Amino acid sequence: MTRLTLSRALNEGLRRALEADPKVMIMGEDVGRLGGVFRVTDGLQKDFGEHRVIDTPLAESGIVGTAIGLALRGYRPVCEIQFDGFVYPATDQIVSQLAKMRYRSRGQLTLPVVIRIPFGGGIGAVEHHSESPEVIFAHTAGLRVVACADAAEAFSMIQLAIACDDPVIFFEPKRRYWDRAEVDMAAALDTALPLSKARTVLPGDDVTLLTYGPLVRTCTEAAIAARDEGKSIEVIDLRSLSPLDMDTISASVIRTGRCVVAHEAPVYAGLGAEIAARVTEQCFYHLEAPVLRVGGFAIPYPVARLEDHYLPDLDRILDTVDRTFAF
Amino acid sequence: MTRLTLSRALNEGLRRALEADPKVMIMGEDVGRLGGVFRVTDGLQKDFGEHRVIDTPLAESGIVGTAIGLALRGYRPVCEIQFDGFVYPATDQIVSQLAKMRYRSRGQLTLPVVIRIPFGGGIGAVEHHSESPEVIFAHTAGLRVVACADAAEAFSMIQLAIACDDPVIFFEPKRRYWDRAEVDMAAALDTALPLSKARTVLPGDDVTLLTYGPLVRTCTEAAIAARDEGKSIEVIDLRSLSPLDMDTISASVIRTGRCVVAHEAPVYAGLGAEIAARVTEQCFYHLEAPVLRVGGFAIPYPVARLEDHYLPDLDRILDTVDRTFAF
Amino acid sequence: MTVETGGATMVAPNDTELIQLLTPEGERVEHPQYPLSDVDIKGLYRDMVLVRRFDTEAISLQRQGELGIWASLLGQEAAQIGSGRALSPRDMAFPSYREHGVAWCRGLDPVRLLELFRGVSNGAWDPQEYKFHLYTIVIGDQTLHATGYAMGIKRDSAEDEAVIVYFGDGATSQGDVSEAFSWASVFQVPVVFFCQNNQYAISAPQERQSPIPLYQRSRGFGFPGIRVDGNDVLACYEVTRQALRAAREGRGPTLIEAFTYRMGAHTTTDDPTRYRLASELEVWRLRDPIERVRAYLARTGQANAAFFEQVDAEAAELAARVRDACRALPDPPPLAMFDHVYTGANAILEAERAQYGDYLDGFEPAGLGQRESEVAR
Amino acid sequence: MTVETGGATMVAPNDTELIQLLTPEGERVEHPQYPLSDVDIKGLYRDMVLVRRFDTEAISLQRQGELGIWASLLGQEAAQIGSGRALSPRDMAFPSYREHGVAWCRGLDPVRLLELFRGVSNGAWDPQEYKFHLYTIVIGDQTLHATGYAMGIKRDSAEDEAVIVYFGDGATSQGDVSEAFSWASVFQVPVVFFCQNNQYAISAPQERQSPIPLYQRSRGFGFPGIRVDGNDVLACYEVTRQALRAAREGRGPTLIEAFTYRMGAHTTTDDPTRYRLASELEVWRLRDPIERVRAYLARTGQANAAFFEQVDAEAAELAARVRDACRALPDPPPLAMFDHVYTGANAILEAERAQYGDYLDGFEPAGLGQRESEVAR
Ligand SMILES: Cc1ncc(C[n+]2csc(CCOP(=O)(O)OP(=O)(O)O)c2C)c(N)n1
Ligand SMILES: Cc1ncc(C[n+]2csc(CCOP(=O)(O)OP(=O)(O)O)c2C)c(N)n1
Ligand SMILES: [Mg+2]
Ligand SMILES: [Mg+2]
Repeated sequence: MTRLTLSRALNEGLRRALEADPKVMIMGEDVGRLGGVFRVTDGLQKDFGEHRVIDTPLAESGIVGTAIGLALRGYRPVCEIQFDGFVYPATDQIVSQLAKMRYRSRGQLTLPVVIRIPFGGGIGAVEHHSESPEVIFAHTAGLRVVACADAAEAFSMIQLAIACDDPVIFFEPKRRYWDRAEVDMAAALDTALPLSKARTVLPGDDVTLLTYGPLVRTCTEAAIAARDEGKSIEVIDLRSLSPLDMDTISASVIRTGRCVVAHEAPVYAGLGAEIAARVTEQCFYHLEAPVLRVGGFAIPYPVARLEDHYLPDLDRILDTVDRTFAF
Repeated sequence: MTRLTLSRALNEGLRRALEADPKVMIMGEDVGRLGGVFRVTDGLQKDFGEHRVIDTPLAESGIVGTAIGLALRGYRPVCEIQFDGFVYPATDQIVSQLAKMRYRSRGQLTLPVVIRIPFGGGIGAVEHHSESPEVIFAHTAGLRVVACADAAEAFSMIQLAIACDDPVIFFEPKRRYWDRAEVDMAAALDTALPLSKARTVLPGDDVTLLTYGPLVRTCTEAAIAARDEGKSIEVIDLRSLSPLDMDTISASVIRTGRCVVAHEAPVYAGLGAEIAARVTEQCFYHLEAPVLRVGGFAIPYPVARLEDHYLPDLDRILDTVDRTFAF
Repeated sequence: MTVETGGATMVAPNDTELIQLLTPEGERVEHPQYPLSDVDIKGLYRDMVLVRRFDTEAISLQRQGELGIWASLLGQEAAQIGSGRALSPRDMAFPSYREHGVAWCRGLDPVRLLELFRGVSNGAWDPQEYKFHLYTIVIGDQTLHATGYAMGIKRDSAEDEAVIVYFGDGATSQGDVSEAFSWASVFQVPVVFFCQNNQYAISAPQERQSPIPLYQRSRGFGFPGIRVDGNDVLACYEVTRQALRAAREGRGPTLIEAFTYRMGAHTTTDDPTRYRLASELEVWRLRDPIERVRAYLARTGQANAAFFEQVDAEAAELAARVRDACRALPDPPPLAMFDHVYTGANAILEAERAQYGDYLDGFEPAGLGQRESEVAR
Repeated sequence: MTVETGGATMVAPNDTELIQLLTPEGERVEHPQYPLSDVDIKGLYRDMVLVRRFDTEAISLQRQGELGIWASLLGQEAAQIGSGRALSPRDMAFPSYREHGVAWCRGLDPVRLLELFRGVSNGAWDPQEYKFHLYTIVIGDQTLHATGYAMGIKRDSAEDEAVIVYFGDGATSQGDVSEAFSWASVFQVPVVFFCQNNQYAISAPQERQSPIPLYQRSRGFGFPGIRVDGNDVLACYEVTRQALRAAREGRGPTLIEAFTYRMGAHTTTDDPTRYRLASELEVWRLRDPIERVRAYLARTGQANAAFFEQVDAEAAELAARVRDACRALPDPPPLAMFDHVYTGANAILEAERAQYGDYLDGFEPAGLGQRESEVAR
């Protein structure tokens, strides 16, 4: 076991992937010489060359569009979108091309492209640097959408994403980049939890708390804090946002009878809505309370000095948990 | 009362708006001389001039981006996106600029821009011409998202949208463009149902059927068919997808105890999820069954020869209604 | 020469900038930079006649309700056959949605093309097998795919391969096309951008995309642009051949603007009388891409009446075959719509498939036949 | 002249294509097309010194934790002051995020600029009042806004107005910027595209955006492009003034590439030593935009030591005022985050505001102070 930051764990995972398959390449703005603004690709261009780690022109549609072309040629591009708010210029290439190519070609073409997106807030940034656009991609059939939560997960998940033959939108919790965790770098990839599976972070009996990405840590802390009040919260890290691992989710909710979903994205028409709807349908007779959601408000991401009010924190999550007990 | 097609009703509504306010302008691909591929803008360039009805270069980001600039200059641009599947290149301008400008400027700038999007399937079209991307915009704070269902609604709603100072994403059910209905062209706009309100199309007692756009007609037909089986379905046309008119929705569901949401977009992370989640939260003790959703599958829009299988039709909607009675 | 249209004024290219090897009257003209390499002109003629006949057939199949829509190539045969025949077997082509002539050159059975427009399949051929990508309908998107593919060729040091990507005059306004120009130029990859300027993007005349000739666009991005008479199959052939060679030799991208004319409607649902005058079409009829080759072949004695008759007979045969084959194209089975979304399993999707299968099974005796369907959709 | 960087080779513009009116040594050079119109050179000097001092202060405020981040204009003072002073009061400017010098010329109190970077407000000034739009962070987006605004000017037949839009070398690769070029050219609107080529897009050297000089980009779109010495405030002033005049006179758009250099880091979070050599900076120090004006003023006797001292004193005063004002900028009240999303009511949002208000009220004695917050975010 090695203690690594999440950023470093991704770096090591990318390194493994580059070593394992000469078709893997990395592309994006500033990923090469600079090593990425979060240093996730640090040193990779130096070690693997400018042809495998490409500093691109400044154009997100171009990054995804040419990655599609490279994938058609047999490559496995891993694209970096520098910040969540800059993925929108690439929406057309992602939604209309990347997601649909395999389907429309009746399986004749596959596009093993990974799009890495540092997402979420909490770093005191200026506008467009704290977005959580995951539901747009989750709604888009043909994409796999995942989010990693800590260094250990990041290390295996990035490798699994690159090995996956489907396009994967890979969300990275940017405010957790510098969090450290033990990573088992010797573990074989095929023993890792599959990309489509959720993971129980903390078992509990009274309520199921579903989350992903940056809030996994927050929810875990909330669950620990709640123990003192005698509340047993089961925290599940969804990992896969599309498809959802409903087996794991439903089994937990059927047991606990209560469910809260937490994410940073606006609650309105966010991923939590899908989870709530689906959990309610599958666990209707077991629910003691409606599935409640805690997340961003129906406003654009606010200025940095107010983001602590916008982001669900320990208190707001526990407040929501409490409200499910009021039913 | 005049009997008009939906396309014509929009045309008349646009004409009123152009007459009422010299700042209103229309822009998009082929909206001028051709009158739009669905003839919604037919004759308007001839009558109002090339400076008010602008045939643009072929670039959707350009259409929305320049419309923002025109709005900053005091104009009220009404943009046409030719088909749903071609809105994606404009996502960045819509999500990062149009939606956020008022907020980020602390109310100093307002962008009264309308983006008209013919949406949905059922016309036997090729790829990218049958999409239902509404949830992407509903999830984006700062936008108002509406869908009209018939000629009478279209006539007033387009005028209300243009009169609204917020940006409005205006969805038009393209397979209903040629449906006719009575339109009261003499009615004053201020007596029209506000843009943010839902509308009960057919009252009923046993189950609430929520829908919008092209499926309003389908759901109404389903409700009429269900009467023979002794089932009383209340059909509500949501009209506003963001914000949702929860007062109308909840009042109905509390009365009926059952709720089904129908839309063409994929069910997974679609707007129905938000409705289901919110209805469940607000009507928890009144629900006899979980809110069920019927809609598109978690696949890209299929080839035309299979679209009848993909689109929720009368049978599939009634089947879903039946399933809510099985709980 | 100035052609009056409904409101826009169209300037035909002036001769100094337009590459032409065969005049509308069928006279061979020499161009110092483009000496015509060995090429089977009779073959080019035959190709053009056959794809035009196929196209005509597709239009009537649409009228008969066998196709949902059709995008005709009428008038653009020379641009497509000329450039298509300039490709080597290893070159990769990325079409837009109107490149039926290029598909023909790639050896694709034209019936496959109908599958998209009939609505039975979006992927009727294997792009790798034919080195001909699927049609792309979102304007301009494929230019980036082509550029990325060319980046791969360069990385593979595959010196005998190049890419050609087709798009229209309208497409040049899309941001993605400019991004492709940037990338191709920055990375100096082997791609030829082949713009068929058929003068219209549906109703928008070319002036709505650029006040200057489109071939000049690439200059701002640092690579050459050439305007060729798009109704001259010989010029299209030779100019494309040289651009592809330059690409393969590592000399980077080229933009070719084939100056041509969309003689028919944008698609079968379009009504061009709403936005252009018939007189304009008359002018372009005199520049028909097929007639000039026929005149040249006949006048120089390279082909006789028997040859022309034989080609016409082949065309009639092709039309008949296409007609029958199109009618025979079956609808896919309903549950096929759930196939090929992902390579692996997706539990959400599988559940939907299963549920819908059960639902269909519930109709007696079997399947869709019994579903009550909407009265008038 | 060729400058060796870590790996890329940077070619400085050759003299024939670069407009320069004042050499790095402070010599006035004449340019037949750009006779310097009446301009207060001492004023330009003062502007540049003051904005540089302001910028330095902002950097230290960031270091002290008073700002979240800062994007320095160091080295780009001439490009910004020259172009900014060329604007008439009725012209509208659309900045990117680094145009502190232009903001200064528009009469904006620089403290307002800090609000964005401190994270207390994204809209600290009224764009209409100052004819200076809000900063735009998504690269390139504002070029379309500027073009649309210019379409409005044209429609208003407002002959005394033009638009200038600022963006960087990196931005030229974005599809939106090319779309703006297309639109501006097709509609012949009064907009000046002012590209500050500071040679880097974060770490990407200009060669990653184009193999040819960026000012040539506009030629492919049908309007003129000019490269000006971006460190020469006189040239920037005169070239911009003429381009704006052309715009106002209905002669359409112009692209100006101000060839300059980002002397500092991309932002305060960037570490340029990872991607460029210190020697490069040394070369550019010799071309400092302020030094050459000082030399010119001193040598020609237009300014004496007292003048320079006075400007320095003003700068010190400005810095002190900015420092204090920044520290005094209050955080907005929590519920302000719900304001100004819509012009009218939105029931969903109001419910959230009410719920969050109640939630905050639940903390005793009052508000945020009592919220348990995460240990180490
Ligand atoms: C992004 C996008 N916007 C709009 C459309 C609708 N549309 C289909 S074809 C067309 C015109 C294309 O013109 P051009 O590029 O000149 O090609 P042509 O059809 O003339 O061959 C338009 C606007 C589309 N397919 N994609
Ligand atoms: C669409 C988008 N992609 C990426 C970024 C992240 N980013 C911020 S500044 C920058 C470089 C911009 O370079 P340039 O246009 O040359 O302007 P400069 O910063 O040099 O003034 C990048 C990539 C962004 N802001 N917007
Ligand atoms: Mg065209
Ligand atoms: Mg730069």
